[in-house]
Amino acid sequence: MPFLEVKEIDVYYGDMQVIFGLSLNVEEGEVVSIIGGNGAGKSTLLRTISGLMSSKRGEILFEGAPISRSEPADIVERGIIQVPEGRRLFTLMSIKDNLAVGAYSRRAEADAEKTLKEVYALMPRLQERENQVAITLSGGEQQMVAIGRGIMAKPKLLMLDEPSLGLAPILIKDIFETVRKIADQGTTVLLVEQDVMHSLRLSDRGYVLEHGRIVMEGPAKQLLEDPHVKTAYLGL
Amino acid sequence: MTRERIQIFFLIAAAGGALGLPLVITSPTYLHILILLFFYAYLTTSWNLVGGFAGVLPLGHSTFVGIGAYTSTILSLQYGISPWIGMIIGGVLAAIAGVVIGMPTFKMRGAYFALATIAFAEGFRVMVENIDYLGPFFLNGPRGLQIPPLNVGLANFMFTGKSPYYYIILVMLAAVLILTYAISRSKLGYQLVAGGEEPEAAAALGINVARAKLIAMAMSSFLTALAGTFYARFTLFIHPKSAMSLDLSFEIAFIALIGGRGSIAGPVLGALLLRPVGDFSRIYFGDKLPGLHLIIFGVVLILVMIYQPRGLQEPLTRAYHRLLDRLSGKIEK
Amino acid sequence: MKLLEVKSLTKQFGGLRAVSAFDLSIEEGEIFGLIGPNGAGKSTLFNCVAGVYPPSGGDVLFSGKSISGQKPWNLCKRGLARTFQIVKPFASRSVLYNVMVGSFATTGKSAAAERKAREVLAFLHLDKKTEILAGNLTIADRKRLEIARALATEPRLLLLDEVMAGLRPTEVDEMVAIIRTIRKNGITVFVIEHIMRAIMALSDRIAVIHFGQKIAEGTPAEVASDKNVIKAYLGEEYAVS
Amino acid sequence: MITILEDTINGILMGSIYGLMALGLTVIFGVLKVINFAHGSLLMVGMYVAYWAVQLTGLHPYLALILVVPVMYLFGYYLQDIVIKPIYKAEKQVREPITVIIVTTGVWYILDNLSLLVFTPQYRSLPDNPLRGKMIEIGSMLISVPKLWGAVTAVLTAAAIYWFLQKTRMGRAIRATSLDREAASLMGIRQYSIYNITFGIGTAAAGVAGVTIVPFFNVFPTVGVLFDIKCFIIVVLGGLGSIGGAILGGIIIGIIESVGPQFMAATWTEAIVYGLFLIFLFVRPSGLFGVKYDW
Repeated sequence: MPFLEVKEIDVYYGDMQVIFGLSLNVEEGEVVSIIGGNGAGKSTLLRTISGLMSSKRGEILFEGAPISRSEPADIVERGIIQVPEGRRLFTLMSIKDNLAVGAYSRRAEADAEKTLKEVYALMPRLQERENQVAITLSGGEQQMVAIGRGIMAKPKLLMLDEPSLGLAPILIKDIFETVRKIADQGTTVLLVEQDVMHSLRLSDRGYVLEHGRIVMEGPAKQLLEDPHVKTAYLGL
Repeated sequence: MTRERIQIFFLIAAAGGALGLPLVITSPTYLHILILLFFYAYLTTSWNLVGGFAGVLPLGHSTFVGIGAYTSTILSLQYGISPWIGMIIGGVLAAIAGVVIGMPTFKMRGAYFALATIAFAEGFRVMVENIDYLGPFFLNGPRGLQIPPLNVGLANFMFTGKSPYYYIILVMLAAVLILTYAISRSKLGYQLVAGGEEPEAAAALGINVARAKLIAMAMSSFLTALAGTFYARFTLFIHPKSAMSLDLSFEIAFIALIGGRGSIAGPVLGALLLRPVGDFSRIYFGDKLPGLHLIIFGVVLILVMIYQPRGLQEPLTRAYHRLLDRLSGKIEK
Repeated sequence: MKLLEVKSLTKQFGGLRAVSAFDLSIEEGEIFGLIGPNGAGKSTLFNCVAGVYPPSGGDVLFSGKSISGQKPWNLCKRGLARTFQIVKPFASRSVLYNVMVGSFATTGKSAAAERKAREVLAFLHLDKKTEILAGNLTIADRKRLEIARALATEPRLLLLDEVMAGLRPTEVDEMVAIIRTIRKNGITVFVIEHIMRAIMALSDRIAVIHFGQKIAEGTPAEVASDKNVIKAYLGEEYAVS
Repeated sequence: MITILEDTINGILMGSIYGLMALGLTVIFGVLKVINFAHGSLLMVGMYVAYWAVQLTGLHPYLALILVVPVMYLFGYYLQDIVIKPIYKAEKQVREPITVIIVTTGVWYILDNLSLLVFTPQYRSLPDNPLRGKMIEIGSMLISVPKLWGAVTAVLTAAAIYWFLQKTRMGRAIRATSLDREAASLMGIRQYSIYNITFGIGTAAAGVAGVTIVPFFNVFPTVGVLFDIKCFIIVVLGGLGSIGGAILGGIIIGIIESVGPQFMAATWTEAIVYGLFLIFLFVRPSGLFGVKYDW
């Protein structure tokens, strides 16, 4: 039984179909990348898994239980946490409060203090600035807070939506290293990216998403070598 | 018979019915109710030019009713100028006021716009209540102005019976409906709808959205002020708490919203459906259950906003088209 | 003749410099492409040209005259039309209505506006859908409607903001053909695009923007083999191989 | 000179009570992003609840808070849940749905006229409450005791709400929802129950305001109309969503109203208040506080 199983979902944005019969699996402990260009449907896929959007057809199972009709809050309680695209921090709250909100769910609340220590150990810079208001942070720091906030929710499955978006190359490296560490500590990671190179290097497996459909899947190493990946992203 | 013919037939029947009604309805009470019904239909249709087509929520339109009523009344009482001329002057003044209010407020976000129009209207009412003499003009503060029923005749906009008023407001309503129809098919109409729905896209298509809205506001306030003169001549008494009240502003907006803003039929349908509810509950339950009609208004408003946010005109229009289809189909067979 | 010139354009949002000292010039009759990774500043540059933002520095010239700081509606009247990345149809109105809003930019008469709109709709193969509500169109048709509205304003320069995003491969090919015909009809086209295959096939020249700066410019073939471009898109490792 | 000082002090006291009245409005706006046009009616309901609580139990007016606060909280909670929530669900994409303004206006009409039906237009005042007409003399100045208590209550209530929002788990969740609904729901926060709770808190604050007014003011069905536009003005002045701003905005209005009549006809001060309001709307729609929200 796969950890997360997406079965043949169709998703619409209003009356416009964005995802067509999409299926994918994530096994426990894996790091899986979904790569694809702008408008391919990557964010929609994560939003559907998180319950912010719903699929018209198909099913999503997490640890064997159907979640496609659940409220976002119930999905969080099951341990699926999304770090949304563009960080979406609570801009006028301090880092500390942002992290505290991360531990809002009942399953995370009890361990909040312990998890906070883990987050600070992982990203010491956040502790130094814990009273700073989120909006005053740089892009890279904001992404760190967003990931930290996700960890505070004690994810079984952590989904990251384009964590490298708009960051300078040096910061992108930092972010992916942090994701690596999180995965090494045993959290399952589903990563959505346009930065093909970094994300596939980090992953066990990958899917290529184009126009709302999976067009390729396989071990990350294999995808890295694949000429289609090059073609799709550079038009060479 | 084609659909167009049936529609023309309906239109003629409605016009004929409206023209003939005073012959059938002799009770002054009922005629009074009808006159007010058309008066409100006229006001809501005028409001709809901004509140509907331009996609904002003005909640202070009674200001313009007040400007119209006071201007023509003062000019006729103190200077002997015919109310018909005063009506036009009042309209022009209201249009200027509308532009002055619109210029800063149209840039605001929805809720702030609504609040600003309320503040303008209330501020204006408070000022009038505080002024006895505005230069040479006698406003009489909160006590308002009484129009002595002298010089009956068309030139003086004063009549003994109710039916002349009925025909005047009927003509005004027909005129404003035709005007609205023409605007909705004109460049301005397209600009207003586009600007109300997607302002950025409208700007990219060459539309100066703020300017289009100001033109609509000027027209709307001009037309609303004409009704102010009608109101003054019909009731023969105006004071700030009636002609410029917040209640009047809200009722205009409510009726249009329930009927369906942005459509031509909506405001009229709203008045047709709601005014009788109000009037009859006032007549029959006014003593025992005061305010019942306002409770009904509130409940209807909430239900319409939840279940038919485009107003009652939408399901009614659909039913009307089905009826047309059925009629034209049957008769062809 | 140079139809559009961007001279040392800079746009600053608070502390963030989204576009810095950007130069660009587009010849009359060209199809010019602008590409760059997400968040590179493409849209900001585009919006500065289209009058949505006033530039923080530099200048934009349209057929020789400065237009920086002009409002979008004035630009439209001068012959500069645009589409939006996230399409913005007037959803509650018909397709014909939508396009007539555009054609009213050059005429005050309803009949003339309708004639012009129908012409444009036929050109974009939307003439069978004139009465459908714009909100009910498929994404591909919405993108076409967006172009139709812009064309109805009779522009000299058409700015296309990611009109291919979200389209299927066959639809992308159709769109490429449409844009080519638009150019053939004498309209200069400036495209921002993410789908490389399409923009490479379409453009006469391409500029590449990364972190707000131009890192390459030239024919599609030149740009595709540029080291900086490969690095920006795929990361350093690809550039080495 | 003494009169101006006396008027200023009384203006500050009454103004703080105005601020308390506007507190619920600003809290609700902060989270739901909507101006609740029924706020005046909620004040009216609060005053009636306070009035009857005192009349029927004979409690000291301030002890009536024990009853008024929970009753009003539940009233607001279910009002939002039943009447306003459907609009939010229908217009998920809109950040500041204008339809909600219309619906709350409907609620205003229903509440005011229902209370007219139930309580009749009669003016009611608490007959012999211990605060009635009490004055403190400081030198030659007279300070109203019920207003003094009202002002103290206003400041305490504002502080309590501020503390709750800053320091508690639920408060943080409310702030998070106010800043980004969607990101908050990705943290397991249920948006609509936060809305219910916030509306409950705002309504309870209106109840507290009712308790402070009843000892020195008449209760009647349209009493809310006297205050609601004042509340709109106050929150715009102080900055919509700002708690400190509500109190400060209230104090400004209170001072203008009580000192103004020294220099002009009392009714003109009302016009000045509207003018000030419009200036703020145009020049500084975010209010006195530079940031959009102070929490």
